Amino acid sequence: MNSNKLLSRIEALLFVAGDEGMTVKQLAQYIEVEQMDIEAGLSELLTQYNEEEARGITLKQLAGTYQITTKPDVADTLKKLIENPTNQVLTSASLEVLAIIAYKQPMTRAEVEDLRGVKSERPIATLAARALVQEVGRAEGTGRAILYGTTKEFLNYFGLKNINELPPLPEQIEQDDEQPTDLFLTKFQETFTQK
Amino acid sequence: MNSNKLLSRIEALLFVAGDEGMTVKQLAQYIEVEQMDIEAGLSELLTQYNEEEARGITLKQLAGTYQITTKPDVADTLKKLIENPTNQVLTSASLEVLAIIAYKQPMTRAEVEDLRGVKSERPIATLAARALVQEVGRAEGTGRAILYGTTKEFLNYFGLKNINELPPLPEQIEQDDEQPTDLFLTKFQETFTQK
Amino acid sequence: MSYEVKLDAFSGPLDLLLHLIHRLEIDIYDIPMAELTEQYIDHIHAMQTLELNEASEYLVMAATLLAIKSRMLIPIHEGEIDDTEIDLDDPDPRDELVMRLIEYKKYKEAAIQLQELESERGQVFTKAPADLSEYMPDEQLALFDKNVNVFDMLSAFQKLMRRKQLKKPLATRIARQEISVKEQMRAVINVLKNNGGKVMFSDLFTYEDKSMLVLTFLTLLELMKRQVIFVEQQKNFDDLSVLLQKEDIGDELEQITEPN
Repeated sequence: MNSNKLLSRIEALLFVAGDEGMTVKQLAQYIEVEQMDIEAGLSELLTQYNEEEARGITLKQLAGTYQITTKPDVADTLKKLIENPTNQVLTSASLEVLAIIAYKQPMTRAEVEDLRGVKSERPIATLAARALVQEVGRAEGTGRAILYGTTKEFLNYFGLKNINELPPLPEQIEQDDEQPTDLFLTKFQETFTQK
Repeated sequence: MNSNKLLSRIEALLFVAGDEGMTVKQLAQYIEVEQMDIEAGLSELLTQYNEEEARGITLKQLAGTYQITTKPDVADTLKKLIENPTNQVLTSASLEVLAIIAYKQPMTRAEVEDLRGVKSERPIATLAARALVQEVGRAEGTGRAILYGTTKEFLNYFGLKNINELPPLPEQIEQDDEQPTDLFLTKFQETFTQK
Repeated sequence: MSYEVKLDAFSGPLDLLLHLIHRLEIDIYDIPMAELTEQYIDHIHAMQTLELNEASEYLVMAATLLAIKSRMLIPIHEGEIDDTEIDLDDPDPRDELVMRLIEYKKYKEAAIQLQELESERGQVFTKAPADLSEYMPDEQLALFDKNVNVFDMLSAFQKLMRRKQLKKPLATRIARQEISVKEQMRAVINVLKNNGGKVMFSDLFTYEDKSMLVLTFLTLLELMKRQVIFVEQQKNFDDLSVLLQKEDIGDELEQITEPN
């Protein structure tokens, strides 16, 4: 299959798939070529989209699938289609809960609440309702609390290829060269001797 | 607006509009140029789509509405997709209709179509044939349209005891918002002002 | 000293503490408990309203701070200061709080990173999958993947709502095409027939949807013009009654040509 023929088929399939997207494997199956060829085609297509300024669309890898999306530079025009842009974004409480679940999954509600120091029932319910987290099992032992994990929609919502693409968790607060425990002790003694 | 900027905006808007397409008037309104410019842009876009063999999509005019569609030469590939009935791209329509009926029941077909923006007769008929939805009554007033609701089979299929076990929607959670109270402040002052 | 404190600016007591530590330029590994506790309590005083279920958490934290503060003030006997062993075994009363703050801070910062991703992702848009149902045999239409669960359905609904929000102006255009004047004439006449040829005007307007209300009104005007119905009012401010004048209106309907 020549390159143009391959590219036109990839574009057509991804156009039809819309926000469901397609995996490399599915594309290879429907176009009847090797997955290697699809990967080369996708990369060529991405180059064309991004180089040609007349294109308003581009390729994005989302939640394990490839999808066609609009380019960020046309966002201002597309945002005119949105009726109420503000009510869609997550609150800081929801984002906090979601960060905890995303990095430490699976987590129970009680574990999330311990870490945040505040009740988190409602943010969790909101996140579940928006299909960003879901029940992924039950904790061992009595109570058998619900364990929460992130969903495919979570990856989609934050524009991630897969869960490993999450930005690394911010490291512990910059420490001095001294060991923090030693520091405590010294300071502790200083405090008391002064009093 | 230069030509590339215009074309990329037309392409992005038509892409997002999908099967619904857009009229010249709507495009002009969102891009904020004259309808004449849109018409010129559409004709240029059509030329580019048809001349570039790597494109799998093209423009189609239907009842005054322009929409992006796949090119006829990729039909064989799309046929392969259709022959794979479990692909989510194909079942997404029925799942969406089922979700609407499950969450908003009872619903008439017209209401479902209104929400989805596309005809939904066939997905509803199939869901009814699979006994996942059924007629649960008739709408009040003129027309007396059929009202659809979910069935016992539906509960079975998704492993639910009853319909209240469906995860709530975001707006249902927001309704549960507790009223803020200043009871706290009074209590707090009582407790800590003597410190 | 005045505070500009809004409760919803903080997502919990730990968040408030971090805010104070940052503002007072406190070393998190050496928290002056008296100062922090005082500031914390002053801040919750300044909060005008607090949701009841969150209030208890802020109170618990205030109690914790007071407890740590008082433990640090317990006088230590002379001999113990030289005894390093006791000092080593005796943890700093602040340790647990510091660990919690540090752990919490990590996820608070991660949440900010997520927010950046959210807004970046908000710059690009996708489309619904194309409707291919017309090319598919009936029996294939509802063949879900075997793994479809309730959350997939919820997810389908969320996608739909996102799309709907994006395309409000288009959706209304389609809604209006849904029912024609001709269909609505037939519907109004059926209501009249089912009610012995007379209904109250208001009974014909049971719709929530504004476009349906307008359509029904236009339909009534059309039917009046064609003398199929007659509208009367007994006295001022009474509800209007709608009366059916012609039983057989088949011909009337055929004569109507619709724009599409």
